[in-house]
Amino acid sequence: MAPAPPLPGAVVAPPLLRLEGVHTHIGAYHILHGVDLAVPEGEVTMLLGRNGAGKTTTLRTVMGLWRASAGRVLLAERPIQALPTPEIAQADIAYVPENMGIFGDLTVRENLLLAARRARSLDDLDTGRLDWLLGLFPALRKFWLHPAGKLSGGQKQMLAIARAMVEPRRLLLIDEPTKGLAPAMIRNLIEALREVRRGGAREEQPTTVLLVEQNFMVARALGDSVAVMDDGRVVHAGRMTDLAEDEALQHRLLGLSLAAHQ
Amino acid sequence: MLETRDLTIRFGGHTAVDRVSCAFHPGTLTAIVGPNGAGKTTYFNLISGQLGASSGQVLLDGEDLTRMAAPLRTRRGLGRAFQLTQLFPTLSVLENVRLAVQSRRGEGLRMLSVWLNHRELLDEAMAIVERVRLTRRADAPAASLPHGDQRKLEVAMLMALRPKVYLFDEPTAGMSVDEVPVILDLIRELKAAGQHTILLVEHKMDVVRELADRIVVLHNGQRVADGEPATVIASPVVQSAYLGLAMPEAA
Amino acid sequence: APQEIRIAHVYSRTGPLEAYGKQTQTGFLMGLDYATGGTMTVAGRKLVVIEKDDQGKPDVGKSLLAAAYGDDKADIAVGPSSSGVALALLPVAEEYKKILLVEPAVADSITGDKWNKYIFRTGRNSSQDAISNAVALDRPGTVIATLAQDYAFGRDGVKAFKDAVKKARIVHEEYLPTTTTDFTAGAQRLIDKLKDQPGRKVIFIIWAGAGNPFKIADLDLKRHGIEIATGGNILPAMAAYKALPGMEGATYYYFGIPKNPVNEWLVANHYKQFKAPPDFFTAGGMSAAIAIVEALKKTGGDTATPRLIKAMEGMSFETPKGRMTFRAEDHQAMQSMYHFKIKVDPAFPWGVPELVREIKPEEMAIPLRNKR
Amino acid sequence: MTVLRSLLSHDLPRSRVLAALLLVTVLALALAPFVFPGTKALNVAAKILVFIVLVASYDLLLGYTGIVSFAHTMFFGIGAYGVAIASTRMEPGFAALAAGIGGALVLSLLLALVIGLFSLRVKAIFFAMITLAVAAAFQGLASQLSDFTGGEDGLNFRLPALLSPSTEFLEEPLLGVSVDGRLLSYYLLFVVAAVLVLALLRIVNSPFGRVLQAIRDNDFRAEAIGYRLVTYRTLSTLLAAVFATLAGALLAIWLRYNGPDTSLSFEIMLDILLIVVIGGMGTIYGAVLGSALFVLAQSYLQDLMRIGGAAVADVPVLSQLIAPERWLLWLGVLFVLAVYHFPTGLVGRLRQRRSGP
Amino acid sequence: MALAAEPVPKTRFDAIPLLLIVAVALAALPLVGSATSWATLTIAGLAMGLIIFVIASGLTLVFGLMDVLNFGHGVFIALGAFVATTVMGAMGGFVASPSLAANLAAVAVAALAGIVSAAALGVVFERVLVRPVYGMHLKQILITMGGMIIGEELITLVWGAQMIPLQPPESLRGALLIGDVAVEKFRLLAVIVGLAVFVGLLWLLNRTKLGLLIRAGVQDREMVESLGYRIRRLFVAVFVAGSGLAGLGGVLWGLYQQSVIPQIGAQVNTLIFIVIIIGGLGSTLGCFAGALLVGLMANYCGFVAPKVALFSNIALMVAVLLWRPQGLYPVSSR
Ligand SMILES: Nc1ncnc2c1ncn2[C@@H]1O[C@H](COP(=O)(O)OP(=O)(O)OP(=O)(O)O)[C@@H](O)[C@H]1O
Ligand SMILES: Nc1ncnc2c1ncn2[C@@H]1O[C@H](COP(=O)(O)OP(=O)(O)OP(=O)(O)O)[C@@H](O)[C@H]1O
Ligand SMILES: [Mg+2]
Ligand SMILES: [Mg+2]
Repeated sequence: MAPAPPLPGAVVAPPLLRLEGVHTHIGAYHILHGVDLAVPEGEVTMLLGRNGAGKTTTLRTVMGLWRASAGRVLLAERPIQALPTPEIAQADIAYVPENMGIFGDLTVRENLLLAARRARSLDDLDTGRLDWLLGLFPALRKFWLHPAGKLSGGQKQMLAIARAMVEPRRLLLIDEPTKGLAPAMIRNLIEALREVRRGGAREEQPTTVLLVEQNFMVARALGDSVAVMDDGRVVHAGRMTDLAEDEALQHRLLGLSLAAHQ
Repeated sequence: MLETRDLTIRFGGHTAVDRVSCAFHPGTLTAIVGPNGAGKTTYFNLISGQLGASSGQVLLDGEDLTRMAAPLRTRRGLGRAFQLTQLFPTLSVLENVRLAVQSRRGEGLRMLSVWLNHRELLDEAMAIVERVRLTRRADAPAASLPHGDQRKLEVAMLMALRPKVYLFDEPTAGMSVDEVPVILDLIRELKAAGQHTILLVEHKMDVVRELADRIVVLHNGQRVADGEPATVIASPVVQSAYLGLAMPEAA
Repeated sequence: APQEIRIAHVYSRTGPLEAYGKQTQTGFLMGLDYATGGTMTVAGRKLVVIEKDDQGKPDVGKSLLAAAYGDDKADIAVGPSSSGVALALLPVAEEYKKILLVEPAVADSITGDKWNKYIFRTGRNSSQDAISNAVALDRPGTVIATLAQDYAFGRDGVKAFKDAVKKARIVHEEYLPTTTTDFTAGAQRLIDKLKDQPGRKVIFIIWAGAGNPFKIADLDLKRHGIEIATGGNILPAMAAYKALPGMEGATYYYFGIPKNPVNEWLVANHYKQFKAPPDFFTAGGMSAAIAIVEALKKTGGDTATPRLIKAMEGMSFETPKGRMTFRAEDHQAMQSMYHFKIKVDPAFPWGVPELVREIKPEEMAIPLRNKR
Repeated sequence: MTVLRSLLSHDLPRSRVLAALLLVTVLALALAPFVFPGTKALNVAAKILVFIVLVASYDLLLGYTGIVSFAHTMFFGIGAYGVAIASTRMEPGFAALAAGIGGALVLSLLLALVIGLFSLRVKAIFFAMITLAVAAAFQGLASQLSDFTGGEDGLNFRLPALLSPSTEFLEEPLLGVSVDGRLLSYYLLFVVAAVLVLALLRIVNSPFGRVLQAIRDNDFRAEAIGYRLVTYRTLSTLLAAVFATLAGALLAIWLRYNGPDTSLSFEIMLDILLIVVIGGMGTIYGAVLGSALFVLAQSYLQDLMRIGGAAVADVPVLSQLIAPERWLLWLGVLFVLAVYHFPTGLVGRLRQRRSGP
Repeated sequence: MALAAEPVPKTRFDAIPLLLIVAVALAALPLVGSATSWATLTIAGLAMGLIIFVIASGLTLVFGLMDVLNFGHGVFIALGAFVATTVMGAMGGFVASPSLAANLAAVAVAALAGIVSAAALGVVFERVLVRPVYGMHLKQILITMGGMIIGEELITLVWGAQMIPLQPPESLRGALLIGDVAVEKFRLLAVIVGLAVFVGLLWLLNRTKLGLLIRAGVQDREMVESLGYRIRRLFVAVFVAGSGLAGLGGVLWGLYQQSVIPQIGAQVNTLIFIVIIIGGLGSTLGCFAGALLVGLMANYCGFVAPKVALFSNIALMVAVLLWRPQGLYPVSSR
């Protein structure tokens, strides 16, 4: 399947993050076969695709956790594919990995404290922002001083998301955040991401989001633009609204059938 | 029949499962739902023996399993698929499944025969691998599978155990939409066979609505609702605490 | 044509006793040089030394000695540094029917119950050590407590010492694990045992290897009038003696003590070569070399084992320690020991043992322990 | 071919080079008395045989079950002391040998049982450290019980006449080698070692062996599919102990001596660990290649350095570095480089190259 | 903080192990019998415990934070001790001087040199040996052992194989008499140093983000980097700190032993491993408690039943682990 050209006029905002012909190998395996992807500034971009399509690999390549063997990764037009991971992160990116990356031995509080790069102690944190987060995910407040490893699956997921949002960031990369979350929490999450993108009262700037998601309902509710991957390539890129309306396209790209979701 | 009586576990001051009494009958599928941290996984852990109860009992066909170690419970017929995938990462997909088959057949202690000569185990394992559509990956190490395939392997190991009671903990989480039906079909088949007791933790309400004969709702470790799917879903506690619908500002 | 005479020297070139092994080797080579008058030949036959490193491991030593006798066709062997290795070597000498001249391993059983007729020893044995010390300390009215390592070596040493003490009274034996690093507990027990005793009070220490038992002196033993006594040691270890001026004991060798031409040659040449005095084991190595050359001279260069044994039994020879004699019964070299008293001299970084009295071989009744 | 296949329990080398190396090693060991004459060479070959069994038994524990234990030399020592003590206390003969080995096996099994059960109570890393201390304590005990064990000095003993070097079977040397008790001992060692290694190969390739690997990978999951850790871990510990004990007995038979440094020292434990890693964990074949290489290096490095040292005798620092006294330095360097460059061991590395079946 | 308005109660400080030390000391009193003997033993044991603590603290720090099992720890101890012999040798005047200040200056310079050289060796160790094997215990054990062999040999090459005397300066020798209780002066110095190290470490670990970061880095290094921290540098820093502490410990130990041999580090290896296991593998407080217990037990056993002293450490370890399978102060989930 040839990659579908971006729809004309699709890019409204200039891309904050751009991947150009990115190839990634893991050991002897060639996983990404030339990914082209643009994440417009100030939008939520959904990255969809079947299991094994290479979504996680794409995010990890952006973070420098796996190295692109060819192609470029540009953040605000600056190539970052050769930088070490900490420097990529310091370019104001937050990342929620697929496996959540919780520090199980540390308490919830310590996990959050670490995510706040600028804070030396919790007193340095923006209390308003913290209150807002803990309001979204009350379980974290409840288990504030517990080792994070003891949390339930969903609670860990909340912590991972909260950690990425504890300070404002320019770009958020999130890998399957709704996995394991109860419906009420998914609602809260959608709410939070919308707020973050808006660059609401607390934000210094709007945050751009690149979100990997399996749940199409969530994708539709949140996404501004969308890219669909298959077999290590981006096979479709465009506006979310267009994809949401075109059931045939959904079926072709994602294997969605009406039976599989409400 | 699987039964729990006043099953309770406390971690320090926190009661994660609080006096839950419930009976589950063969041929039925019960969905266990509840908010994150409600105690669903912990409840499973108590049933399958990963955790020891603070008080209460677990009974299977009248036999008290409460003090029994996990492997023995497995042999009594309690099978479990985990929420956070648990595989043998360096072993191949086929070997993961084969080990489960071997355990069920009680052949783990043979030291003087060569495993490759036990064809029947291999064939049976291969059949299961095919059923979860992992044939193409049969020889790949489990660690190299993408997340969705790992979930399928997790389920495949449970199938290989052929237990009396199946405990599924969010089997489809992180699985892409086109793969979900593979798992759901498997569960449907099990249910249709009629003699298995199936417990399913799942956050996808459409799945629950379609598959479940009965829904048990856990909240703060307690059983707060139990019954027909339609009635339970409509109940206020599920609508507000779980689905979050009663909060108008969150719509 | 006269062939060469091959001498294997098995010693700890590496391993925990590396420093000792090196001294023996130096002394041995110097001894050959001295005894052959620099020609390295005896009766026209050239002496060749084959070095083997037992690493302080008995099994390695055993295999090396067998290889030396078997593969390298050594006529005679010298060594090793540690008693454990020596005991493993004894049957090899018997198997190959070749002489093993033990130097400097000290265990009594080497010339005792584990002995066979191919074994000679120039080094002193534990009994000689213990008995000479007993002779040095044994006075009426003296009260002695012993402090030793809790294993066979320590217990044997104390036993030999006790057997030799006739006039003094032994009131306590303290054994501590070989790994002891904190000696406070042992010291406190000794103090409690000794402090109320009448007369001269001495703690006699037999200690080899790690740990520094002389630290017990730091506990201010003087306030109870308790003295410490011990035998000689290598020079670096005698640094600890600086804190114990006036301490008495008996030593096997200290370069400043024996007055004879051999020792004078050794000290002078050692200074010349190494800018340092010869140490404890250097003298032993030299004695072993002299013994071999003297024996070969007696046989006229014949290396046939029976002839060598015959030549060596009862043979006397001049060493840096004066005249030694291989006792015919157990092939142990009878030799002088030296009763010393420590003096602190700022010119030396160690406590200097000053000769009180040479204890002649005749004065020590060294028991025969082999079953011949 | 099928015979070989079932002899090797279907676990073929899976690499031409590996197969060739194994063949060379086995042939060299089989023909050692004839091809490499001399006392030292034969001693080295015998040591290799003993280490192959010892290391393979440890591989069962470490490579296949994932248990890190520093107490393995304890069992090795028990085997060696069993033979040594029985042979000194009883009339030297096969009865003494049998009694010694039998007694040693019983003691080893008991200790292994205790240790195996303890391993379930504490975490892996704690277990490793505890075994370290236990091994040290055992060594202390062996030295304390000097009436039995000969203490630090160890025990020299005699063997049944059939196995002692003074027994000559042929008047004339065969192919330049005298056919005596020593030669017989060597071949006894060779045959026993071969049988033991093949037995271990069978065990690790049995259904039981596969469970051990599963436990190594994820013990939580193994329990959840019905394997009891207690049973499998303990059995693995027991088996490893039995094989190590037998290796110890072989060592004692060969050396006709045993002492704490010879069979109990931490240094030997370290050698075992290193050989397993160099050879390749969880392969058994690694034990064969690793032992051969390591023992050779250990035995001949010093000789090699003597030659090298003579060549650079005038270069100031270098000559000191290459002096034979410093052979351990270079062994240490080899040690580090091996761990570095063969992360999967020699066998793993050779198999990666996928050269033929 | 307002935020933690209704947090679930935090686990309280666990004083039982510290009380245990007191209990052991009190229980020993009737066994020892005489009060002066008891006091001598107790004071000496506590001081010895603190020396052991300094030696072991680096190891437990490196293990607790970085999950690296450094079997080569002994080499840093040996290096510290050998450097001290050189420095003290060069400062002969200060050492021999009757003035306490001059004496202490010599010891301080020696300690500093010991720390610096061990730390420098630590950099090399971390770069060359440990870095490739983070996360792999077995390989860490092997490679650090290899490093230890190399280090010991190099030390032998530089300083020779023979024992080198290391006499503490004049005013630190001998004992102070308090009544009939003799307290070695050197042990008093060790107490001061040990306590300073202990307090310093606790502060660093509990009052700064550093400890957190490194613990997190061990669990999921990628994640810490993804949060924007250069964990590499921190790891080096911790390893170097651990090595430096070992160097300091080596200086103290050498001065205590009054002589130094290349195997000095290897000789204490088992002892310090036992101490950090008792403490809980990685806990500084645990290491402290464990070291004091070991120091005391060695003296009490040595006095009451010397035969038992050989096994007292191991018995203590087994007893502690039967009571608390993860040591006195468990470091969670390891
Ligand atoms: N460590 C690895 N070794 C080998 N192959 C890998 C590894 N990790 C991932 N892969 C392969 O890379 C491909 C892409 O995987 P990736 O995890 O990026 O997919 P994904 O789109 O995130 O899938 P999912 O929705 O299941 O998370 C898969 O085919 C997978 O098998
Ligand atoms: N070992 C433990 N120690 C302390 N608390 C625990 C432990 N295990 C679980 N908990 C707590 O018990 C509660 C129930 O957890 P559980 O994993 O059963 O939730 P769950 O219903 O499965 O949630 P989710 O839908 O998020 O998976 C959680 O609050 C969790 O923090
Ligand atoms: Mg993914
Ligand atoms: Mg759960």
